[in-house]
Amino acid sequence: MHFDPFVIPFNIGLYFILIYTVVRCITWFRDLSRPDKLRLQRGFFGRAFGQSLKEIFMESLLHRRILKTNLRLGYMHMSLAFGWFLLILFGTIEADIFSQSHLNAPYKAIFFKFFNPTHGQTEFERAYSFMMDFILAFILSGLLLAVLKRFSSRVVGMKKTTRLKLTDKIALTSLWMIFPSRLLAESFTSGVYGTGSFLTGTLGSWLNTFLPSDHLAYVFWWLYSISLGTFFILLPLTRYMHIPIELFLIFMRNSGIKTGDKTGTFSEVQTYSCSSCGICIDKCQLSSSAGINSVQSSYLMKAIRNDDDVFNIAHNCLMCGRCDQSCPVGIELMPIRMIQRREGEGNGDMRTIWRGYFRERQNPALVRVPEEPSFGYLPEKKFRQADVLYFAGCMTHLTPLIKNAMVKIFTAAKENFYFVDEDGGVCCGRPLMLAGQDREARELINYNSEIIWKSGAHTLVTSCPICYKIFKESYHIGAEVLHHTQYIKRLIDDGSLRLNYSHRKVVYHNPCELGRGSGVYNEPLDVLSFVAELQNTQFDGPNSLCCGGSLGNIKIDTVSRNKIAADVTAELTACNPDVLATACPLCKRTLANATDCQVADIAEIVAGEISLIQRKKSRISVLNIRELAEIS
Amino acid sequence: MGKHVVVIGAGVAGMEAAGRLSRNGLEVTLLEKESVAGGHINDWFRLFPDRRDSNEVREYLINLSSDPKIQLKTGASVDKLTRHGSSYLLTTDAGENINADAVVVATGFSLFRSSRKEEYGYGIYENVISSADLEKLFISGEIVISSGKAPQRIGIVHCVGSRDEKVGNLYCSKLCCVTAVKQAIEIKEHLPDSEVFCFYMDMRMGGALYEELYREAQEKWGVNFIRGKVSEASETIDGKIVVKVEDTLAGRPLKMDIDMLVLMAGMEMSEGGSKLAATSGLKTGENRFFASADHHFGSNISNLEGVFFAGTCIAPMNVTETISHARAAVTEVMEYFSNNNR
Amino acid sequence: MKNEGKKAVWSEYQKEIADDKFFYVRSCIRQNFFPGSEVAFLRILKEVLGKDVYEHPCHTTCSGIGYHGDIVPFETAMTVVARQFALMTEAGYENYVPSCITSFGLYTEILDTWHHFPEVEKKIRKNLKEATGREFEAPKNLAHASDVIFKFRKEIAAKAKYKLINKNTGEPLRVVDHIGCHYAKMFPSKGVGGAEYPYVLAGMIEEWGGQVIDYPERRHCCGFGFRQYLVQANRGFSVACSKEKFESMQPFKPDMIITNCPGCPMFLDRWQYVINEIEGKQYGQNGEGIPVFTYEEVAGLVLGFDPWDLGLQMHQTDCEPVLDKIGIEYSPEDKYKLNSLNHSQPKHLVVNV
Amino acid sequence: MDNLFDKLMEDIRFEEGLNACMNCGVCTAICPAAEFYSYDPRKIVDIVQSRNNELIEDLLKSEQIWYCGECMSCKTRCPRGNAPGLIIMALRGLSQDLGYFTESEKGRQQLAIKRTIGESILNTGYCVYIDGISPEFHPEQGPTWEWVHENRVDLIERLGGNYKGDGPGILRKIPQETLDELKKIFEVTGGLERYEKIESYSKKKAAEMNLDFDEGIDNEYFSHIYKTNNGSHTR
Amino acid sequence: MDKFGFTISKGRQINYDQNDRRIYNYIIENEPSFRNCIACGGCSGSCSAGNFTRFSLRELNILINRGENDLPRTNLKKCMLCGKCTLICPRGVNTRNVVFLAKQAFKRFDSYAF
Repeated sequence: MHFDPFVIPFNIGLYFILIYTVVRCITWFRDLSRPDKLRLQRGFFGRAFGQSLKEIFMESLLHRRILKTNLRLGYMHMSLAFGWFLLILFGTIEADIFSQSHLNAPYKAIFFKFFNPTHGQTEFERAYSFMMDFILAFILSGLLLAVLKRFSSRVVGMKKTTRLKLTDKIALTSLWMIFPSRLLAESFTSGVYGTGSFLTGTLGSWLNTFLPSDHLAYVFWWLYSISLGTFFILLPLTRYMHIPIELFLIFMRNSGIKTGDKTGTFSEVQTYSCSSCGICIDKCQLSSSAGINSVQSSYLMKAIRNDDDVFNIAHNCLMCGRCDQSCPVGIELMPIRMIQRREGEGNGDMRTIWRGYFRERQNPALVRVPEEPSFGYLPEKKFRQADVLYFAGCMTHLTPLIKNAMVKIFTAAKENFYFVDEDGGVCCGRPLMLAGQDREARELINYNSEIIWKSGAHTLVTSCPICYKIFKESYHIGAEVLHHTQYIKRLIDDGSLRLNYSHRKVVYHNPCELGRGSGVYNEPLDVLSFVAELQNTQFDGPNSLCCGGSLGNIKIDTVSRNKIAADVTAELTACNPDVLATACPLCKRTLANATDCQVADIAEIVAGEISLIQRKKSRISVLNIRELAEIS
Repeated sequence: MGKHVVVIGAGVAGMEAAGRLSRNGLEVTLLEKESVAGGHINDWFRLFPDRRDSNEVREYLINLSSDPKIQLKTGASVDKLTRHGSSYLLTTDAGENINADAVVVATGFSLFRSSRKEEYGYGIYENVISSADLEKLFISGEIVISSGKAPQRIGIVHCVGSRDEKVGNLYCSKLCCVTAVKQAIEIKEHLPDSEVFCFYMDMRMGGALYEELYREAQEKWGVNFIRGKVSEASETIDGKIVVKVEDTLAGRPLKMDIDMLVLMAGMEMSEGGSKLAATSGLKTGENRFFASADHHFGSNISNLEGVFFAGTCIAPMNVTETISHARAAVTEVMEYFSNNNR
Repeated sequence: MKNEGKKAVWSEYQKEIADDKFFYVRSCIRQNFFPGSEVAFLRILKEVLGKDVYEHPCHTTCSGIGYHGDIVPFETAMTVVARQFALMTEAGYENYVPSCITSFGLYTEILDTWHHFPEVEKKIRKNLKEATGREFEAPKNLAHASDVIFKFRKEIAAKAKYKLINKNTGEPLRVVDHIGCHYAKMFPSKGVGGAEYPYVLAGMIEEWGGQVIDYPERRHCCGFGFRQYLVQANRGFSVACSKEKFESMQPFKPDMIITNCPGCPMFLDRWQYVINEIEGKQYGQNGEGIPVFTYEEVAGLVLGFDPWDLGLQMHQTDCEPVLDKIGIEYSPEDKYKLNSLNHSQPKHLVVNV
Repeated sequence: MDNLFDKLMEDIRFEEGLNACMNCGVCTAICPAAEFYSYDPRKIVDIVQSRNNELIEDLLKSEQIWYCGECMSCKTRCPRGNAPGLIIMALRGLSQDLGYFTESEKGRQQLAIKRTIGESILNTGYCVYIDGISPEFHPEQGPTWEWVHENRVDLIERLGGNYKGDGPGILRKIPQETLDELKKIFEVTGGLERYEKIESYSKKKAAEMNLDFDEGIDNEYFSHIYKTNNGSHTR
Repeated sequence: MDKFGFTISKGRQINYDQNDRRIYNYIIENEPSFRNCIACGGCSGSCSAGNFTRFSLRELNILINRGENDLPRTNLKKCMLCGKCTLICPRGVNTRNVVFLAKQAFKRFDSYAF
C-alpha cells in the first residue's frame, strides 16, 4: 500500500505552504536593501548561520525565553513546537528505516502507521513506537494547556489572552484537531492490529473492545489529514505563520539587519514572527491598570497582518518599552509601532499576506505641500556663548520647582551656564516624532540645533528625559548631552557640588524615556543614595513602570492615565517612603496627582540639600557629611 | 407660649417657616394670594440639579405645614401691615383683620415678564417661549412647536431679564444657568435627535452639583454652548426663529435658524412683595427686593421689629437655600419671642 | 405672529406729538432726492389738514451728515443746531419738526446730552452768542415729520381717495416698513412704538388699508453708514446691507417698501438697480423690483395727488406696478414731462424705445 | 505721551458711551459692520476699557475704528447701557486730532468726506447739494439720476421747489449772512480746526505716499483715497 | 463691477447651517472629551507655539466646532504637539489628540496634507 486518497488534503496543504514560503522568501529577499542583502549573504557563510541554528533550536523549538519568564507558558509552547519537531524528525526516520523504500513522500512519514499498521512487533520497533507515543503524549500535554488557556488564561499564569478572529479560530481548531486525531487514528489502527505502545496501543485495544475500530480508524486518518491540510492552508492568514517565519527572523537578526524607519522586509518578517504569545499584553500597564486590551503589540502585529485599523492601535501606546523588552521572539516592537505612526492612516505600505502582491494603494495620493515650513513663525534664533547649556523643556516649565532647582544647582556649582528656554523655548521635537510627524520634528531639531551649536557649549543639560532622548539620538550638536541626573552625578564626583545628607527615605521611579529609553539607570540612583536613604522596589532598573503620563500615547484619556498613575504610586509607595523621587517633569506631575506622598524630582531633592559651604570648582573628590560621619 | 405668627406667602419659604413655627408650638396663620399653596414649585416639573420630581418637595412641604396649629388662608393678600404696640395688625384684601405677634414675610419672587425683552419677541412670535412655558410642556409630556411638530433645533437664551440695565435688573438671578442646563438635558431626553444650543454670557454654576450637571450636558447630551448674548430674534415666513448672536469666543457674529427659542426668565421682586413694601414701610434695596438688616448675619431681619424675611423675597435663591433661609427665619422669630418675654 | 403682543409693545411707547404750529426744518438729502415729498408734506398739513407750518428761509443743514461722517465735532454740530432752535424761538414757534431722521436723531441726542450735562448746554449758548449773537429756547415738542403724519393718519384716511388694497384681489397690499436707524434706536422712548417694533409707519399702513410685513432683517440698517456710502471704496458694504434686507423680505412677497428716513428710500431704490447690474438679480414680483416710497409719497397717493407731482418719476425702481395694483389713475406720458420744452427721458428708456 | 484714555474721557460721548463692559457680544451680534467687515465693536470697547495706552494708540491708527456706520443699533441693545457707536465717534475724533487717521486706508478717507460734505456745509449750507451729486461720481445712482441731474432746473421747478431761489423752499439759496454765521460757528467751536487738521495731516501723508496733493477732488491723492480698497477689510 | 468701482461685500457671519461640520464630528467621534471644552483658554495660555505666534487652541477648537474650518486648516500645523495644554486642561480634554485628529480629518475630508 503506497497511497490512499485521504492523504490528498495533507498533500495539498503541504505543497501549498512550501511553495508559498519559497515565493514569499524570494519577494522578501528582492525587497531588501542592498546593504541588507550583503549582510544576509555574509551571514549565510559566517558565524551568524551557526548562531542562528543554535538560537532557532533554543528559542523556536525549546522556547527558552518564554520558559524563563513563564514556566507553564513556556512548556506549552515547547511541547507543541519541540514535540512536533521531534514527531516529524523521528517520524521521517521511522518511515525511512521501517518502510519498504527510502526517500519516501512526506505523507508516508506522517501517516506511517496507516501504511505500516503491523509495525511495532519487534523489540526495536516496540521501543521506537514507545518513543513516538511518548512524543505524542508530550505534545498532547502541551495541547491540553493550550486548550485550557483558551478558557482560562490563568492556567498558564497569564492575566489576559489574545482575542481571535474567525480564521484564527478555524486554524486553531484545525491545529488542536491534528494531534488528537492522530492519536485516535493510530490508536484505532493499533487496536485492530494489536500494535502500538503505551498510549496508542493501550487506548487502541481498549477502544477495540467496544467500537468498530477498523472503520473508525479510516475516518480519523481522514480527519488527521484534513486537519493538517487546513492548518497549512490557513497558515499564512494566521499567527501560526510565525512557525516558519521566525526562522528567517533569527537568521536575519543574527546577520545584523535592523528594523529601520520604514516598512521593509525585516519589519514584515518580524510582524509575521509574532506568535501572539501575549506576554506583551501581560507587561502592558494599559491592560493591567486601565483595562485597555486591544492595542498591545501582539494586536498591533495582527492588525498589520490583517490590514485592520492599524492607525488607532499604533497611537494608543505609552511607548514605555516594557513589551519591547519582554518579547520572547525579540521583535523590535517599538520601532515597528513607530513605523506605523509615521506612515499614518491609509498610507501604510505594509503588504497583507495576499493582497500585498498587487501593491494596492487604496487612498489616492495627497496633494503634499512639504516645502512650506510648519514653524516658519519662530523668531530669529537667540544664542549666547556659555560652557554649559540648560534646556529645561516644555514640561519642565509646568513644574517650575525643577527648573528653579536646576538654576540653584548651576549657581552653586559656579557653572558658566545659559538657560536656553528660560522664557519658554521651542519644543525639542520628540512629541512630534512620537506622533509620527518626523518632518515637522526635524524643523524644530534644526532650529534648536543652531542655538546650541552657535553657543559653543561643550555640554547640554536637560531636565526632561523626553528631550534628553531626542537630543542624544537625533541632534547633531557637537556637545555632550546629559540628563540632569547625570550632570549632578558629575558635579558630585568632581566636588563642584557639596551636599548634605538627608535621612529621608526615598523610592525612585525611573522614567521610561530615561531608563529603558536611553539606558540611564545608575546615575539617578547614585545621586539619590548620596543625599538620601534609597529604598529598593521590584520595579527598579529595566523593570520600571510607566507613570501613565507619557506623551507617547496620544489617544488615552485622562481617566485611564490617572488609573495607571494611581496603580504605579500604590506600588511604589507601598513601603511608605518619605519621598517618591523621579527624574522627569511629566512623571512628577502625573505621579503627584495620584498620591499623597511627596513627589519630587531628583534635582529638587539635591537643590534642597546643597551645603552652604561650596568649594571652588575643583577635580578633587570631597567627602560628604555621610562619609565624614562614617569615618568618625 | 401662645404667640401668633402670620406668614405671608405659602410658597416654599412660607410653608417651611409655618411648619417649623408650629413645631415650636406657635399658632400660625399662613396667607396665600393664590388659591393653592406651593408657589412656583407648582409650575415646575423637575428640580435641578438632581432632577427630582418637584411633587416630592411639594408633598414634603404640605406634610410639614399640615398642622392644626397652622391656619392656611388662600386667596388672601395683605393690603396693610401696621404696628400696634408690640404686635402687628394685618388687613387682607378681603378686609379681614389679623393680629400677629410676629410676621414672616415670604412673598417670594415673580418670574421676569419675558415680553419686556422686546427684541426676543416673546408674546409675538409663536415659537418663542419662556422657561416656565417649557416646564408646562414637560409636565404635558409633549414638546411641540406651533406647527404641532417636534422642534429639531432648540435655542436657550440665558440672562433674560437678569444682568440687564435695560430692564433695570443689574443683578444675576443665579438659577437661570442651571435651569437652562437642566432643561437642555430634559429636552434631549425627550428629543434625542434634536440639537440644543445655550446662549450664555457666563456660565454661573455655583451650586452643589451644578457644574457636574453642566459637564453632563456637554459630555453625555452634546448640548452646545455658545458664549454670547442673543441680540435679537425674528421670525421667518415658515415660523422659524432667526437668532443673531456674537460667538464671542470665535469673535464672529453668528446667525442661526431655530425651531424653538426658550427664554430663561430671571427673578424679580414679586408684586405682592412690592405692594407690601409700599404699604408697610419695609425697606427695599436697589434691586427692588426687600433689604435685610445685614447681608452676612442678619439676612432674615427687616427694618421693622418683629417682621422677618424668609426666602426669595430678599434675593434669588434655590429651593435648598430657601428652605434653609426659612428655618433661619424661624430661629429669629423664636429668639425674638424669648427676648421679649424676658 | 401674534399681533396682540406687538400692540402691547406699542402701547408702552406712546409719544407726545404737537397738534399744530410746527416749525418745519428741511432735509438735505430729501431736498435733492425726494423734493416732491417735502412739498407734499406741506401741502397735506396746510391744505388738507389746515395746520400752521412755518419754514424759516435762513435755516440750514443741521450738519448731521458731517457729524456722523466725523468731520464735524460734536460741539460744532450742537451749536449749529442751537442756531436752528434760535430761529424757531425768534419766529415764535415751539414745536420743532425736522424732515430728516439724521437731524431728528441729532436733536434728540443733543437734548439728551444737555439734559444730563447742563454745563454743555451752557457752553453751547455761549458759543452761539459769540458766533451769531443769537439766543434760543429748546423746543417744547420735538417730532419727526413722520410722527406728525402718524398723528394725523386717521384724518388722512378719512379724506383718502385710495386705499393700500389690491383693487383686483381686494387683498391688502403687503407693505414693508423701513425705519431710519436714528429714529428710535438711540432713544427708544422718542419713537412711536419704540425701537424694536416702531409703530410710526406701521400705524399709517394699517390705517390706510395695507398689511405690515414683519421679516427677519426688518431692523437692519439700509447700509448708508455715512462714510460707508460717501466714499466709493466703501460702497460694497452699503449695498451688501440692503441686499441682506431684500433677501430676507423676498419670501414675504412684498408689494412695496415705505420708509421715513431721507437716505433709506434712495438706497433701497438704487441698490436694487446695482444688484441687478452686478449680479443680474431682480427682486420683487415678476422681476419688476420692489417699489420704494417715502411716507409722504404714500400719503399723497392715498389722498389722490398726481404721482408725477409727488416726484415718483425720480425713482430708479418703477412705481407703476403699485399704482396699478391700487388702481391709481396716472398718465404714463406725463411721467417725464417738464415745464420747459425739454422732454428728454432717462437714457435706458430711450435705448429701449 | 499723553494718556489717551484721559483724552478720550474729555469727549462727552465717550463718557456717555462707556460704562463697564462684560463682553457679552450683543453689540457685535447686531452690528451691520461686523457682518461684513473684520470688525468687532465688543473688542474695541474691551480695548478702551483696558486703559492700555499702547493698545488704544494702535486702535486709533487702525482700520478698525472706521468700519462703523453709526447706525447706533448697538446702543439699543447693550445690557450695560454702553454705546459702542458713541465710543467709536470719540475714537475717530481723537484719531483725527492726533493725525493718526492717515495711518489706515479707511482713516485717510476722512479727507474725501471733508472735501465733499464738509465743504458743502460751509459753501452751500447743505450737507449735499444736487449740483455736486454728479452721475460721474455716482454711477450707482443709475440712469434716472442722470436724467434728473441733467434736468434738475426744470424738474425741481415742476415739483414745486425753489432751486437756488430766494426765500424758503426746496434747494433754495441759503443767504450769505447765514453762511457767514455757519462759518463763524465752525470757527468758534473747533469745526474749522478739525477741517484744517484733516487737510494738513493728509497733505503730509500724500507726500509720504508720493501722491500729488491739491485742492478739490481732482487730484491723485483724493482719487486714491476715494477709490482704493485693498480687499483686506473683509474676511 | 468696474462700472461702480466696488463689489458687493460678502457676509462674514458664522453660518452654522451651511458650514462643514465633518471635521468636528470626526473629532467628537474619536475623542469625545472634546465636547467638554469650556473655552477657559488654559490651553492657549500655556501653549509653546502661542509663545511665539498668534496661535490659540481655544479659538481653533471653537471654530472647528462651528464648522469654520479655514483658519484651523492653515493654523493647526503651528502646534508642536508638546502636550502642555493637555496637562493644563481642567476638563480633561485630550487636546493633543484633538489637534492630531483634526489634522487627520483635514487630510481625510479636504485632502489637505500638513
